[in-house]
Amino acid sequence: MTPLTRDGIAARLAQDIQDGWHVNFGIGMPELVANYLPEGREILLHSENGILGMGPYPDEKDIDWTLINAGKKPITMIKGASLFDHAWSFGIVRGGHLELCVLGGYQVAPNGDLANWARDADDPLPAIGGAMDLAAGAQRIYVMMTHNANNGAAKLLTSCTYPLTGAGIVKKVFTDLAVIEVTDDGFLVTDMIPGLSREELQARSDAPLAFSDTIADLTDRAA
Amino acid sequence: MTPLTRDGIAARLAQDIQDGWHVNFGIGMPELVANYLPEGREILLHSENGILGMGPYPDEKDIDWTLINAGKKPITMIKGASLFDHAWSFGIVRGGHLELCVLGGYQVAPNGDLANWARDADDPLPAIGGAMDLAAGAQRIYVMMTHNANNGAAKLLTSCTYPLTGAGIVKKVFTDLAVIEVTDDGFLVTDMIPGLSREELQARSDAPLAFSDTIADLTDRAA
Amino acid sequence: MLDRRCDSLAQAFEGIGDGARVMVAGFGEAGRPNMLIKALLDSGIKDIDLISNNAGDGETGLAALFYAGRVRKLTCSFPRGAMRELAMELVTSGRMELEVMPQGTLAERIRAGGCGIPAFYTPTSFGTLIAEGKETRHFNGRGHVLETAITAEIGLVKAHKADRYGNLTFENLARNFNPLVAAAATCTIVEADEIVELGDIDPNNVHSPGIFTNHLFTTRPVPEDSWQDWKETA
Amino acid sequence: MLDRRCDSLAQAFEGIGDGARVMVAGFGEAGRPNMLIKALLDSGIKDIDLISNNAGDGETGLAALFYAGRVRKLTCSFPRGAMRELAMELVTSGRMELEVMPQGTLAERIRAGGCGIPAFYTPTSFGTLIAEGKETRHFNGRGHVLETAITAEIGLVKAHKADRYGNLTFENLARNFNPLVAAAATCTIVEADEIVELGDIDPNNVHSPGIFTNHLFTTRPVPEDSWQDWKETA
Repeated sequence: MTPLTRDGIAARLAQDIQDGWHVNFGIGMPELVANYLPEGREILLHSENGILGMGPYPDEKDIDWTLINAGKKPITMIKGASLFDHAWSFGIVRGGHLELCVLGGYQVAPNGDLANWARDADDPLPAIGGAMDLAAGAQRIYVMMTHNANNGAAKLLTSCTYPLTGAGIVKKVFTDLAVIEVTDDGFLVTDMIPGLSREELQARSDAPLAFSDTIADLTDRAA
Repeated sequence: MTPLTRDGIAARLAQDIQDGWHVNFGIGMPELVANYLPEGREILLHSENGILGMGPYPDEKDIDWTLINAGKKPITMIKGASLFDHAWSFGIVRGGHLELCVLGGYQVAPNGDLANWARDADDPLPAIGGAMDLAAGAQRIYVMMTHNANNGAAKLLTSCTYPLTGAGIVKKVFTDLAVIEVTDDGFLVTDMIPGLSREELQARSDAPLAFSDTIADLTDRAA
Repeated sequence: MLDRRCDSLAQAFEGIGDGARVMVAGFGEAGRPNMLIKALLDSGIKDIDLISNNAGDGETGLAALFYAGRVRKLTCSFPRGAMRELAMELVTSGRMELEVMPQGTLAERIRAGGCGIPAFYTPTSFGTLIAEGKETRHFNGRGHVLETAITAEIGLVKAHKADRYGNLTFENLARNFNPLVAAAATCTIVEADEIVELGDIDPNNVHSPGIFTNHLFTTRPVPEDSWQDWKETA
Repeated sequence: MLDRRCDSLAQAFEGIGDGARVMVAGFGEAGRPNMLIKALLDSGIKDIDLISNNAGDGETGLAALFYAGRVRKLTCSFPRGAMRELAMELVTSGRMELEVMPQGTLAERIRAGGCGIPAFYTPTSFGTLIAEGKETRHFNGRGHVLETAITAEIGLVKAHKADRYGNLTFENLARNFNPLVAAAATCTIVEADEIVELGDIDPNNVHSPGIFTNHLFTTRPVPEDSWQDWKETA
């Protein structure tokens, strides 16, 4: 059994992004998804600092520091991009106009709760950024994360123990081991990597998992 | 005694507009003031449908129906004009950014209440437009009106009987007979037309009038 | 492919039933989507819950919706104009409901609808008849009125230039309510003077980003005498 | 004459006392008014009640205000960056108060401040730690949090082009908080890459109308090594 790499998770997630969607990739691991958008689909990338139609990172020589994304990395604009101020940008987010937002995650619960901004409620320097607005506003939230923390701790929990980013907002979780939908009845596994048993996946998860009738091979559609 | 014409009132009022102010002239009589702005003062005109820097009415041949004011009359733009949507336009109004708004009036009370949008609280077709926002938002409200209604009824009342446009917002009233400041102690007359006695002016007003130590000649600074 | 361009005006209104809430942008005739208003008239949709700053003028354009008896409720700031007598008759006979509010409150309620703000406080109208029965509250010693967001199933918008992503620009005072309506409607239908290539609109000067546009048409003039077609079918 | 151009940076900050509430626009380094931040540092104003989305980076620019011990309170969405350790020390030692909120809430609160909206409801943060102790209310079955407007005595803004009326344009993602801060501050001080003639900016593409600008300067680069001048005077 070989868990997916971060790029592998990104490539698999990218398959679930439909033609014509406007999408925000959260800072960090979700940014990788931009590299794997399926050919033939026109997908517009939003960055909450004020752009729709973000293009790939520029060559070093073309860097323009008025063109940065929410992670403060240099970007380019595609033809047909649009720019706006922070109020309109978060109007787009909060108003439910983005078809999808992909966020990283520390913990996800079967009720769709997501914790991804703080491991400690008493952090003297809490850093929220735009994640809570994206969590509250996008039409769909997909979470991209390793199935377990570095110390092996489960991230699919019966309820989140870290402070929430948003309550009841996650639709799908993409990990290095599986794809898990968040349904009214809780977690439903739809894709798994080959060589991993349902029991093993359950053992690596804290919350109970249900399994769909046919489980897709996670590596089939991952890079 | 010759009461001021509408243009005379406009010309007198224009004297009280300072260099550098951003001003909105309400639909109707206040629009005349734009014709009498004192030379040497740079005054920017706002119209609530989305412009700062409105210029004079165009020649017939230059009419462009994307250039209209709040009264739907054709306008021009001065150099240095700016255009914006209705949300920003009323953000400018409500946010207290306009130094002055001049409104017409049916009735004004010594506490600064203004009635200018409806003569009947039960009008089945009430038409508010932008006047209430201007009344609530501009830094100063000057009212421009004839001192008495066509039937002779007083318009300076101890309290307004018509539905209010705004409560406690009028700073000055310019009529065909006088200029009246609204102070914490009520109406204070500062200018009068020659040949009119204080008693006559009081007789034409319902609310009590105080008179400033020196009364200016209203016609001195009117066209 | 992300392409908002459409061919069929009739198709744009498909699936919209009687009683639909429809928001129409424009101020006076500036930025008024007359071709789309005609298509709405032609669609036969009745009992429209109409949101528009003005009630129209003359007997064509927006006013034709009232003459055709299609409007169940009008939400606006200024229900006057040349069809004032008709509006009076519709309202006093109970055939049309009317909700009037200050223009800035209407604009901000639509802006709130597009931006995911369900309610806000405004100083406008505090202490007046308009605020009667509304929830009020003091902030910094000043009275304010609670107002809620307005959204709609359909928004009709008139743009100057557009590209196939739905990015829009507006011309002069024809901007007015247009970007607000574009954002606040679930299905935003746009007519533009001109549809240009991607990249022809400077990203810095897009007035309404494409994400708000659903269907895009090029404006064609509506023959003056066609506005009364409804009379034959009414 | 309506002319916002100024010569003296020191004059722009005259009359501003210790404890002033200062709003600084920009996101990361894009649209960050570094020349004005340096002037604020040079002004010697202490106990600043600072509103800025980020806390700055490195030891220059915004970060220098923290190193110089000038900030009594920071209101932001993301107090990280290269001076994280310093921020941690200032907060845990009680020398600086910190108010952190979601970025969209910060933007909307500033926008509300400029537009005369004293308070609004947002779905963001409902059900989270951030909403604890805040007033909440359900609209359409969904929980929302009441948030109030943010204004400031001073706003520092970085524009691309400006004219003497104070009309501004911004370049690309350097727009961000700039138009919001321009509107929300009582005294808005602007530095622009270029001051152009009246009429050189297309009225359709003004990003911040002149009415929000109080003092206007042309940007001059701040020498890297001058940021630590405060050390000599501290």
